[in-house]
Amino acid sequence: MVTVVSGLINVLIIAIYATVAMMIGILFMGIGRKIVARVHNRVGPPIYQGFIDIAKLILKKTNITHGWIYDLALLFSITGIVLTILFLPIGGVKLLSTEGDAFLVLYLLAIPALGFALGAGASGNPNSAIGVMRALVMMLSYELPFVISMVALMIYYDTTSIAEIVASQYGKWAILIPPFAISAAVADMALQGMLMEAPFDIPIAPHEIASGPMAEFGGKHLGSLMIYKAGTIVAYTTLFVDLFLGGGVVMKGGIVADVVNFIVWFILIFLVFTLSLLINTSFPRFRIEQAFKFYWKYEAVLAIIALVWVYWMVIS
Amino acid sequence: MSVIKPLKAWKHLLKRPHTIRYPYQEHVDMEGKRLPTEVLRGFHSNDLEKCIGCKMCGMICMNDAISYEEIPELEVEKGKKIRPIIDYGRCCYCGLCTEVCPTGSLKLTPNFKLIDVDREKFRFMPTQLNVKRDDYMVDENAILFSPEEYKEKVKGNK
Amino acid sequence: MKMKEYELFIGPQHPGITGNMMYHLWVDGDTVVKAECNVGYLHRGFEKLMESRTWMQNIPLVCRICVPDPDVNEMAYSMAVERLMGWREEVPERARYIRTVVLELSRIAAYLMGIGSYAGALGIYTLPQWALGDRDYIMDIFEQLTGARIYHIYIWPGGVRWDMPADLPKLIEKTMKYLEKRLKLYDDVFFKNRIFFDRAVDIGVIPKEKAIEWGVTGPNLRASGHEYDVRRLEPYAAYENIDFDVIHYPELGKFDVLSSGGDAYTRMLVRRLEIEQSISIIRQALKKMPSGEHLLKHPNWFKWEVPPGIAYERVESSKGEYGYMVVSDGGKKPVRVHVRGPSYTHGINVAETILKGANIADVSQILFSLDICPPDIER
Amino acid sequence: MKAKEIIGRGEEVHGRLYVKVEKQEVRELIKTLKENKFQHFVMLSCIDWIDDGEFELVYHLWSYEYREHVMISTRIKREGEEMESLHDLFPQIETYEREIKEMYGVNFIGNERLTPFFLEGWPHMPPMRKDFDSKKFIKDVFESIPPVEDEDEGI
Amino acid sequence: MKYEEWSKISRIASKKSLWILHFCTGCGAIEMPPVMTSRFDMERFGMAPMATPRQADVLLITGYLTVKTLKRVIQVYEQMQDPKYVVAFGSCPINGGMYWDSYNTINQLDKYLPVDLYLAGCMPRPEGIINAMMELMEMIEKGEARGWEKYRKNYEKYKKNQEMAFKFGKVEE
Repeated sequence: MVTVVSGLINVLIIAIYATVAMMIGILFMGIGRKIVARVHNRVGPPIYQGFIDIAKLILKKTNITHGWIYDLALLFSITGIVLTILFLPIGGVKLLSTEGDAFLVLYLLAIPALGFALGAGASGNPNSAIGVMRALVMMLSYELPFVISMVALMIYYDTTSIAEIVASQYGKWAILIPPFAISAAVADMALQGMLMEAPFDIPIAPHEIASGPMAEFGGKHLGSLMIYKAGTIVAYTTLFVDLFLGGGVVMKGGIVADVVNFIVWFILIFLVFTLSLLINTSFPRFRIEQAFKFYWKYEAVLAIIALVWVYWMVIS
Repeated sequence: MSVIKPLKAWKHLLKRPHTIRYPYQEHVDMEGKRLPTEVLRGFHSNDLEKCIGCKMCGMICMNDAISYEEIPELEVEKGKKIRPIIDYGRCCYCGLCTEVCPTGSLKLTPNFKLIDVDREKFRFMPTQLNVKRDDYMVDENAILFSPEEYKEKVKGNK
Repeated sequence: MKMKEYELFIGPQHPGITGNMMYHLWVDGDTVVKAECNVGYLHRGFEKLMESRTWMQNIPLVCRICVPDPDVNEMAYSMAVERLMGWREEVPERARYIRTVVLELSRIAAYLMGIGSYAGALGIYTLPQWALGDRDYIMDIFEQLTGARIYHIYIWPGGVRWDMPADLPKLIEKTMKYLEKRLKLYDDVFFKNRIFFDRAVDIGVIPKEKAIEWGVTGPNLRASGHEYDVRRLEPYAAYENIDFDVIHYPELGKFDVLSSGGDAYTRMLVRRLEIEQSISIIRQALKKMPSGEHLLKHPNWFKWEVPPGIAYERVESSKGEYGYMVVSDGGKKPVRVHVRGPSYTHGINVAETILKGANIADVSQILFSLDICPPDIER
Repeated sequence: MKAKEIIGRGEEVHGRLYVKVEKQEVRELIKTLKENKFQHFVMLSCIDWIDDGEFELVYHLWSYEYREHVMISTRIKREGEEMESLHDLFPQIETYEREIKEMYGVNFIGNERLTPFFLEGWPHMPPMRKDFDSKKFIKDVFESIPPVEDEDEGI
Repeated sequence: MKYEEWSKISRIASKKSLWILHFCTGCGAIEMPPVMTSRFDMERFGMAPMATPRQADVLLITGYLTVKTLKRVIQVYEQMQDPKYVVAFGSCPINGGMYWDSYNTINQLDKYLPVDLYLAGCMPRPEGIINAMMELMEMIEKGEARGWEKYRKNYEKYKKNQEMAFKFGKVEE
């Protein structure tokens, strides 16, 4: 009986945990549009614009579907994103993080993109077919440098659990160690690709392929897609903060420490997200093969250099 | 060909944006002069006493935007009792009718706000509207310049 | 393994198209194999309407042909009518200078819109927001000078409709200073941006030897290396006694020459540098502007008969050479007015040839770099 | 006028050289001009002289070196006379000919792309001809379409 | 939560985030960029230009409509999802504007599409456009903008009119 109750409590915590993360993501979309507007020398929408947009889309009267694959693909990507968030410790709170979940998170990175591609492919719009092809090539290209920099981290802290990495960074953030500064830069560029911010917003380029895969999404589908986008914002920035900025763990101890850690984590992911947005405002878009060359030539080399340096540090 | 220079765009974060918060703030040009100016070609205003119903404006208008209507209770010494009705579904605000008007009674005012659901509302007889700047404009005493008066104003400073 | 070619419609409703036209692309993988242009969405039959209107009634109609750069139409039509009436030398001096200022302001506004939409096609949304926001200051100048923001109906045969108010030169000077400060920021953010160089060099190349034969004119011709500008070849308004240099391919001022010319990169730089030329032209025109009459005496508009003849006048617009052929048989209405829109050749023949072999991602960039204005094509 | 020496005939009208030639000589004339530095083909216009019952095709050429403009004009009958296509001299002539075929109904032999250009599915006679009355056309096509009223206004 | 509150919330939500379709149908589209960009910034009302009809709520008919554009406008209008609104700019959609005697432009937009709002001005100014958008928002909140219901109810009449326009009247003429 007790285990059932504690199990239910656990489920409740996890549910709250995920919805809070999603709400922060939607809030960040509103704040992000405000920051981008300020750089554009204009006023920009109110902060809560993200909530209004999603509410409007979900409350649309008609809903055009292109078959059940098109509908379920979106659930596929939203579950993928929620799962990724659950595996990432937020502010030191370790939920489902166990041994070996670094590789699991890498695998989970792929699921939402595939779900997104499945839905877009089923919609039968030629623009979204091209967009899907580009999204998959993008995913392929930013995975390599990101994996190499994660391997470097795992070698240094000789563990494969993100929670371990966060714990062992308690005093000294990983980014302060010289080789990890390089791999942090590489991971930040990969983060730019994951969040589809310029110069890597090639799959959803409105001017070239009429917002690519999202061309056919409307109404409720677009609403759930925006929730998925909010999820990606929180998930990927948290992943970066956990790996390189110590996951926001500043104090140890009871409830007060948890609250402080949560606030520090919130500030850190906000800074990382703002940096990626500001890069978005000042660079045009790459072509898909230029982006691929950028990742596999410059980024991969830098990542390997950091890996070798870390390996040399670990041996000596 | 640099990657650092584009980051200069970020200094706009500290500056105040130059957006005009329109309904709540006046549209002002660089020197603080309120727009639209008196010269703007907006809706017509017609002084029914000075107008003699000569139909010159109807003849010059290539869009057939001007039709005429008899007003019986107008007491007028010369000319006919018909006054122009302007259809803003045809008018292109070019102002040729005001240039041709012999008595100078037909003028263009800077008023431009007319939004409606029903098409018929866009066809009305312009009277001597004491053109109160519409409610979005704060300045009540709208100086009403016709193109001729505007020329005198400008000629003064040759 | 030959991929099955499939067709892609860059249709009338598409953010990557300049205005209302459609390109039918046959795509093999990522490269365009064949492109076909389909226009006619904005065809109002201007020339048919002009044949049923008197000479003065055509002025409000004429300025509605090319929307981003409307003063060019009024100027070309007015010059053609002046040529037929024999007023060519009698146009007052002050009117010539005011016309030069109006044309250059309209050119700056059109270039700012062209650069803004091109940068939007490349994916940086900061520059369109800045460029179109700064273009609005020029609209404020036009409103106080001519009484309307876009369609000015200001340049009439024989001069200009009203004189320039006394306080306007001060406002123009202030706006020009503001624009110069902004242009430096545009350079840092976009024109000296590494990714603009990666994306735009050697894309959509118009070779120098073929440029004239294809009928390319204006900034696109100068970007291919020819130093031809109608303001220099056939000076009109007050361009004789204003010195400006014609920007063309090899000399790109402070920007380094990175390509063989004629590509999207050079076209945008030519437009960017011509804004500075226009600013200096406006300053000289304002300084040298004499006082005096601003409009010739018009005959009665209802009984105005232009002597018979055929006249062709050309004006340098931001899109290229804008020409008006006006034929009159001595009646109250023109027999035929034929408008040579510069985008007529750029939009159809030139675009279809240089789109072959381009990447899909670059299609909208090439179209924006040619600065095609669909109403020019179908009037 | 340098162009006058090259061609030998034509009179100066409003600062432009205006040459009247027969239908067959046009190709010859344009080719000679093209060799002598008149490389910019400005445009091809068609004027409908309904009283003389003829179309006037005007080929405009401009030379960047001599800064001169030449108008080569030929007259063809309004009904049924055809003109040979010159699109091999300049590529853009093909588009001008398409437009004139659609607007005036002049057929150009040798131009294989005379498909409808601006107007889609236009069943009537070419609209730019002077005997096409657009006001009457408007009355019986667009005015005759009834407006859509709602039976029960307030829902 | 009864139906009224729920539909009121959906109306307020759709009022505060109107997404406009990026489709410049006529010459009035030149006054849209100043409204969309930094000088007048319609995004502070939550309005944003959208690339595809699926995502858009408002279709702006900016000025005259040729028959060829009318075909594409109707295709795009039918792809948009309810509730959708049509705003007509300038004098041309009201009664033909300057091109009333042109053989290729339609005179009254009302015969082919349900129009929610007209806006005067031969090319309305950015202030006029923002006034119209504020007016449209109030109409949406009060529930008066029912163009899309009218289109559903009189679908055959609209279709018949559109067909006559596409065939330029009777074919045998």
